[in-house]
Amino acid sequence: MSWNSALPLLVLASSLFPGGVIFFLSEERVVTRTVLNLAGATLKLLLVGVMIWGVFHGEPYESRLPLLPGLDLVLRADALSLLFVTLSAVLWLATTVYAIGYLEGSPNRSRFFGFFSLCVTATIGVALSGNLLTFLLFYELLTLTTYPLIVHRETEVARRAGRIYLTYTLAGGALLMVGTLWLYTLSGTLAFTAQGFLSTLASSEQSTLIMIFVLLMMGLGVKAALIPLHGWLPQAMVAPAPVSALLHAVAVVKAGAFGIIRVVYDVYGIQFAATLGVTLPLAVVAAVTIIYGSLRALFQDDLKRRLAFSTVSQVAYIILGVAIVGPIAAIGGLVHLVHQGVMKITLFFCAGNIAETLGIHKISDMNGVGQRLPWTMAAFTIAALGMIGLPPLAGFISKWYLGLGALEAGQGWVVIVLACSSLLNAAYFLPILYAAWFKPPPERWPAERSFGRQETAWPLLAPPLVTALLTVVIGLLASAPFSPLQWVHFITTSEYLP
Amino acid sequence: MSVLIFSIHWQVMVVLLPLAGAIACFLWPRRGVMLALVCALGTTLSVAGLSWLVVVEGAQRYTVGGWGAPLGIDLYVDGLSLLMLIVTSVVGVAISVYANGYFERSRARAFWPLWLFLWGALNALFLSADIFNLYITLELLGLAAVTLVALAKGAQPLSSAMRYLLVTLLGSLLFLLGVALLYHSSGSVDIAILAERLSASPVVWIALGLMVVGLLLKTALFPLHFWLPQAHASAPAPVSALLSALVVKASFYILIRLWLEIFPPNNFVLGQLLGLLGAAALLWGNLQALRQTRLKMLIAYSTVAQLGYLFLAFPLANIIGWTGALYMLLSHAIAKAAMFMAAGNILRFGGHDSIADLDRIVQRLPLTVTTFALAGVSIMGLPPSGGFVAKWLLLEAAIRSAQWWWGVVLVLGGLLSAVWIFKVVGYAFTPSPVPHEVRAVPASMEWSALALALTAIALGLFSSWPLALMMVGLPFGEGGGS
Amino acid sequence: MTFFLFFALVGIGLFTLGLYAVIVHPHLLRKILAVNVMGSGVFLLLVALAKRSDSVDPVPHAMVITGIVVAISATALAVILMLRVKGETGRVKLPETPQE
Amino acid sequence: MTLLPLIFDGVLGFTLLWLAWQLLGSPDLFRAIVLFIAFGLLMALIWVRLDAPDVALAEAAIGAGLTGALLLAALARLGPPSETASLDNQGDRASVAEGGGLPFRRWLVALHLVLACGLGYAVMSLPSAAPGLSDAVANSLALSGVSNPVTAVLLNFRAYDTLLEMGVLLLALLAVWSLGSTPDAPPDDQPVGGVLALLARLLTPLLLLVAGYLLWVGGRAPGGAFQAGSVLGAAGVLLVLAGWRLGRRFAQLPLRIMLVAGLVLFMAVGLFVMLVGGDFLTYPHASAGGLILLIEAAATLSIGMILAALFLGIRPDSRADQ
Amino acid sequence: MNGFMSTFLLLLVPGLPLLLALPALHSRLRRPLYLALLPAVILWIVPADIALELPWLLFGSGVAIDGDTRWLLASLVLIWMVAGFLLQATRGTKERRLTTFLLLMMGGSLSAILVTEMAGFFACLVLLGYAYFGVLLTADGSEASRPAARLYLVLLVLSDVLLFEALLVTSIMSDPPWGKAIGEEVMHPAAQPPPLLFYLLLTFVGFAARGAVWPLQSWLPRLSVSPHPALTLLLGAVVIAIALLGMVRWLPLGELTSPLLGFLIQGVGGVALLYAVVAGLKWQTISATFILFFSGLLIIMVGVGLADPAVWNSYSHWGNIFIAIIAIGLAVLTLVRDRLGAPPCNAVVAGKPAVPMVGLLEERIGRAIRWVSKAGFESLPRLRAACVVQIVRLWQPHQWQRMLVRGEACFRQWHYAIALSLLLAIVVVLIGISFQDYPETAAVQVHINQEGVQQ
Repeated sequence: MSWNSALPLLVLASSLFPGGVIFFLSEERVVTRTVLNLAGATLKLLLVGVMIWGVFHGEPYESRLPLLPGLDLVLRADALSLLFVTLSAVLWLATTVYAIGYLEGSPNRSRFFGFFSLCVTATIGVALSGNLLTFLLFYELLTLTTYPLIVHRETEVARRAGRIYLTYTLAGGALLMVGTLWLYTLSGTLAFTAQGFLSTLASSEQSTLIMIFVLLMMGLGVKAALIPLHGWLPQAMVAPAPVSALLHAVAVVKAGAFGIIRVVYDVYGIQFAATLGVTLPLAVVAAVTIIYGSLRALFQDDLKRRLAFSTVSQVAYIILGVAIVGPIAAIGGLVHLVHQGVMKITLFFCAGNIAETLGIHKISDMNGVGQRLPWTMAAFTIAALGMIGLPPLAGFISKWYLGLGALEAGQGWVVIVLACSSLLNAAYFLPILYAAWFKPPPERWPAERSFGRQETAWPLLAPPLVTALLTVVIGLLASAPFSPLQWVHFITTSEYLP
Repeated sequence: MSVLIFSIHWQVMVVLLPLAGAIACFLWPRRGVMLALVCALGTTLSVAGLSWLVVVEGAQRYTVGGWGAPLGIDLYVDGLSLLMLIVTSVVGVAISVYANGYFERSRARAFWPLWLFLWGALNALFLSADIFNLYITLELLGLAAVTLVALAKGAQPLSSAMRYLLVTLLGSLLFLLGVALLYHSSGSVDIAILAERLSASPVVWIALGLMVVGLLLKTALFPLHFWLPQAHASAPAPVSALLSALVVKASFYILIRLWLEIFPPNNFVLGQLLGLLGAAALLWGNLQALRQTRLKMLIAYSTVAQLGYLFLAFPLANIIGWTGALYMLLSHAIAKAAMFMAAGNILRFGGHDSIADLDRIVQRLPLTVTTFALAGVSIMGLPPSGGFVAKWLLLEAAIRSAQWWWGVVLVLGGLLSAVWIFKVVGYAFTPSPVPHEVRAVPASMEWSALALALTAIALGLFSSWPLALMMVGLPFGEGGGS
Repeated sequence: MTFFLFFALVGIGLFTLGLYAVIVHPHLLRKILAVNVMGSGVFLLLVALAKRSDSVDPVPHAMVITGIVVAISATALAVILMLRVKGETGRVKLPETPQE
Repeated sequence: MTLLPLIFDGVLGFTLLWLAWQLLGSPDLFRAIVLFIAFGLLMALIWVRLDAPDVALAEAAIGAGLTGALLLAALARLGPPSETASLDNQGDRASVAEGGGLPFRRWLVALHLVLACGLGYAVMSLPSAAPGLSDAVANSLALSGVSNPVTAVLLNFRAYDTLLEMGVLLLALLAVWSLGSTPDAPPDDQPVGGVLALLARLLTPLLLLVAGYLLWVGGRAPGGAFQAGSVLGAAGVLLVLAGWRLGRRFAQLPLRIMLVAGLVLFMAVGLFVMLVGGDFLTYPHASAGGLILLIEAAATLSIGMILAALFLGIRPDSRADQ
Repeated sequence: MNGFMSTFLLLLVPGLPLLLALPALHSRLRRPLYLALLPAVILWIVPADIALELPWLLFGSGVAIDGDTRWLLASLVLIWMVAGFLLQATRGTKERRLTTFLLLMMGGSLSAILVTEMAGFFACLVLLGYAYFGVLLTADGSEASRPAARLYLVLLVLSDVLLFEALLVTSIMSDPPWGKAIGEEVMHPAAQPPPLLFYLLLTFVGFAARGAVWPLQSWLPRLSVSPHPALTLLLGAVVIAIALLGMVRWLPLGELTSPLLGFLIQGVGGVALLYAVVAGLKWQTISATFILFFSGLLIIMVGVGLADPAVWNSYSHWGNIFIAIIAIGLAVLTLVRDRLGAPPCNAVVAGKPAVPMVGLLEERIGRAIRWVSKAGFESLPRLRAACVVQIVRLWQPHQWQRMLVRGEACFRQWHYAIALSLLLAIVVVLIGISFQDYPETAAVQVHINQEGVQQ
């Protein structure tokens, strides 16, 4: 097996192996576990770095295993998958550090970290899959590996959330499977190819293809939390903060969004999808999701729930960008995949810090938090402002390209949606900032933990600071080489230029 | 080496070794464990040898007694029967290891010879190409299975065993009546010759109808499943495992054999009927499973449900459908055995298997819970697992033959089974409030179950080999019923 | 109508009677008897039809002998099971309602 | 065509059906079993009428004799007949009530009528000339080593069936033993005196002789291992009834070896001929007769022992264990 | 001075204040405000034109200094010095945070002057706006001024959105919007640039909201009577001045004409002037009046320029100077007012025009939100929850359960079960006999394509 074909497998193994080993570690072996986790995450980052360099220079990375007759399990690194892989790898490292600090002293840590690593493995698999079957495989694996993380708290509420999560995702998975299979019986292949592989089919199959598209979108839309399939996401907020962070920023919702990107670009092909007339309804659904998610977020008092609804809204940006048929909007959507990830994970880290250090879960209790946790709230502020789309932060870049792309594609209504969403974002984020910074703190916090001179433990503080910094940097240096924006530009060029 | 492999009559070894082992265990009960394990190993090796032979040289017909059909009895191995033999070996070895830890001495003395008899009967059944011989193997199988069920203590196992015995006798008699009619209308009991000589006439249909219903009784297809849940649930854990994994599959194997070989073609409506019953089994079994309060009962009902999947191949009736059903059989056998073993571990550990109280024990048996979950993945048909491959193939067959309604049933069944699996698995994530008395579970029991569960998962990743094996000798030849 | 056909029909009658008895009689011993009667019916059918040709066909005979031996094995098992059921439950019939 | 055999057959057949009806419907279980034995004997007559003397022998010995004895013993163990009978009757009525009462029974009868008609139609529609295997058997009989075609089929042409069937027998014994003694087994240690003991003492040698004869003659005429074995088994049953028990020394391994001897020898011969260079159970034509006799001898012994042991119902060494 | 040094200096002008905004840094320095101004002062003194391209957004961004901006920079530096001087007095617990916000604001304002393109300017504007909001609330935490501050925030957000849209529109109008990397063939022929009027309107309203131009001025008077004269100064001379500067820079004055809008804007300016004169002549709010007055003047100028490019071209460079003069004038005014010692400021009286309105607005918004939440958006999940409850009710108790139990009990009855099997046998036989050899029954299977599995 050559290096090129082994590399995708190695990338998978770098989290699968630690995950497998961690399951068998006893609860007390904190050091071994930490070292394993961090070593895996670092190794993965290095390998991904190598792969980025290679893909940029046209190296093919592909691993194949026979899975079903005529269908292989294909792991392939192309520009699009690397976008997601890199995001996952970077944020996994951050989240691992955070989780180590967050779960200090709580029970069942081996189980947690084991499933955590498996979850990342599944995410990487989703990103690297080279055909729809492989995608389906890892997509379902992701469902299975995140379930233990959601119910990790072992409370009745958590198990209820787990059940709801499973109800949605398993049903979605089934739909996805049916769609995939149907597609396979029509086309005989499932391999992701630039410009799609369906445009050669007879025109009599068009109505079938539309139906399959609907099936696939329903299957993927569950994880991407499109309206009306988003119900599991706010429920899943009972999970520990690192899990919420990972779920919302990287793994689950992004897997769904990524799948939609794959289906639209590499299965149907954007031009063919536009010919079929399926993109406009998708865009409308995404737009409705954006507005609805923001509106719901406005009425939440629980911080994590508000963030969850914000995720519902924000992930739809990605889909909107894909569904507006045009290169610029595509850039906006794809780059939002990364930008939203970085910003949202920061927000969740901070929410976790606030809950962990001060015992605050409700926004109405957050008065004056900024004075007690200035660094955390600074990170939160940056990410929140980024979410609103203020320049020069990351969110601005995405919104900018989305708006530009929409205008360029002649779909002015999207700009209005974006404007409304920005206003709503401001409406639900700014009051938090206002309360945290400018309102007087209460006499005492609900459940304060002391960390000496620092405001909180450093593993809890460092990750959000780093990701907040990243939010600024990828916004400010958006057109530097190897920035997400440049990389997405690279991807879009290959999709739109035959 | 290869000379040796081709000169040994593996077919005979496959049947005789377990029988000889049973006799040996009967003669020297104190050495039972050792003898049984050696025998299990030997049988597995023979099956391996046979597979090699078949893979290299294609389907094999073996004339016992040198007379050949119609006078004598033939043994026939093709991909279909070989696959069944392999499943039996895989599950058999695991069950042997598991049972070693499970039974105390007095019951082990009874268990080993019975189990080896059952194994021998299974192997003989899968090899046989003669319907009267099939009747005898069915009886051998049935009696061994009934006795094994009755090995458990208490009133419930005994009455379930009694019911099971009556059902299996009835089934055999119906089958035998069919055999009699077929013999008298064609003058042979060899399947291949029957296939040549029979044409669709009322006699043949009456005979086939009797045989089908006899086999359905033994396979416990809805609505004839009434005996299964209690028998499987009340048997000792290794016995439950092998009943669910293998015994019900044996009669299904005969059914599939008959359907493929001697049923008149164009029996589309009958296929739809069987498919309908299968679909009903799938839904009914899963719904009943949801309702259960005892773990083993739940798993037993899930067997009822999963058997429904197998029957969905009949209406689809194309190669993909058959392959899918067989793959389902394969993965269900392995996963369900693992699941019953896990349930056995839980039962032994906590002394009960009431689902609502599982939270007290599940956390201390992480391996067992893992086993249950992995087996559950396969049973739900989530990737990567054998169940997924099977469901994929069945669904593909449904779509390709434009019978989408079976696809709907398939998907629905998978979702329903997910509900009860996660109902159980959910208890793994409950803090255990009350420490209580526990009985240690030997490592061999936990690991053998886990090994099976992992095999079920691996079936999803390495499906090409079993799929290729099934095709040896083209058992589904010209596309089954189409 | 030739006499072997008559016996074959008698065999069918026995089978049907036995089946009916298996269904309606709850007592286990009677069920065992009924199954035996059913078996006899099948055997009768098997042998009677073999008389159709002039020369005697020995194969069904051999089959029936085998069948008889199988039947007594099954009966022995059934009897012992029945006794055990009686010992455990005190009744000689199957519990009809599900025990949960 | 004479009328007499026809009337005889008719009477035979209808009596059989009537017996079956009676035995299945009689409220008294003891009477039912006695009728069942009569039923078996009548069956034996019919077998003879159908030119199946081998079957008739087997039926008489096993179907009527041993099964009847087994059932009678079981009935005895079930407890006082009056109680079981009343329980049985109650059960009957209860069952009918549970099953939806008369309408259900009506449906059931209709269903059975349909079944019977269907089967009757099937039988009647069979071609009048049987496409059986009699010619094939006749052609190969010379090579089989025996001249009784039934024995040839049983022990040569379809010997594999017979091998498995002996497995079934052994399995039944295993099953009966492993299910152990019933809690309310009657005390069987009391010496049985009187007529029974005398009968046993007288009959046993005779039965042994008959068994030996049947075994020996089986190659050429009706008879053979199963018939001989069942006679042997009958002798064993008699002895058991008379209170005779195996000595402790023999009840262990030696007994078990005897029980499996038939099957083991059968398998050994089958494998041995493989070494000589044939398929499993392919006897060389020259030595076929001898080999069959050898197998039959061992099988007779085992079958007899097993049948007797089945009747006894518990492991003979179980008392030794306790 | 070599290129590198000048580049570095240019970046340091906004960079140093932003860097010093970190509390950990500026709390250790004596006079961080002046220190942060240092690069700007140096840049002002060094007489060289410098330009720099930055990799921001795909078309890049830039900062530069040339003749006009030098003037503006000078005045801004001056104002910041004055502000720093005025703020010397402030000491206390809030000082550190105030300094942070001030420095952020300073960074924003300085870079706003230096950036050369619209997106960059927008970014600086945003930083400036939000930082000023922080300054407001930190320095003047009185409950009275908070509603006005919130109103300012709302207008800020609205203005941001409007300007963002304007930015998009201009970007789409200047084709191709982002280089030639992706060929024109995939560009949508249907892409019609929105009308110019749209853009002009967006821009004008956006900046008007920030610049407190007449109809949107209600927050201004209240905020300009803050106890800190420096805040008033910063509000007028930095926040509003830069907003007006933005308006002048963004509107295509002297290039395109829009007589209608020009006339409209002139009208607005006129009204603003009148309003300032009539309503605003009070000593407490003298600076607000001043601001309103001069911004009104500027608006008229802009309106004229928009109506007739020729006029604008003739005095275009006066625009910047005019703004600089307003700023400096305001600085002087504030200083004077501070030195003269204003009469005791009656917050309540002064706040009269603002507070009720803000209160009313907020109350209305709150009521609307409550109403909406009752009627609309909460009802959807509630509906769904109701459905779920219905389904659960259907599922959980009795009906289904009972059916399952009864069905299973029925199947388990021995006589039913065996009779059923008998029935099944009959059905199978009947089906077998009646449907055999009808080729059309197999017609459904024609679709079967077996090639998929053969391999």
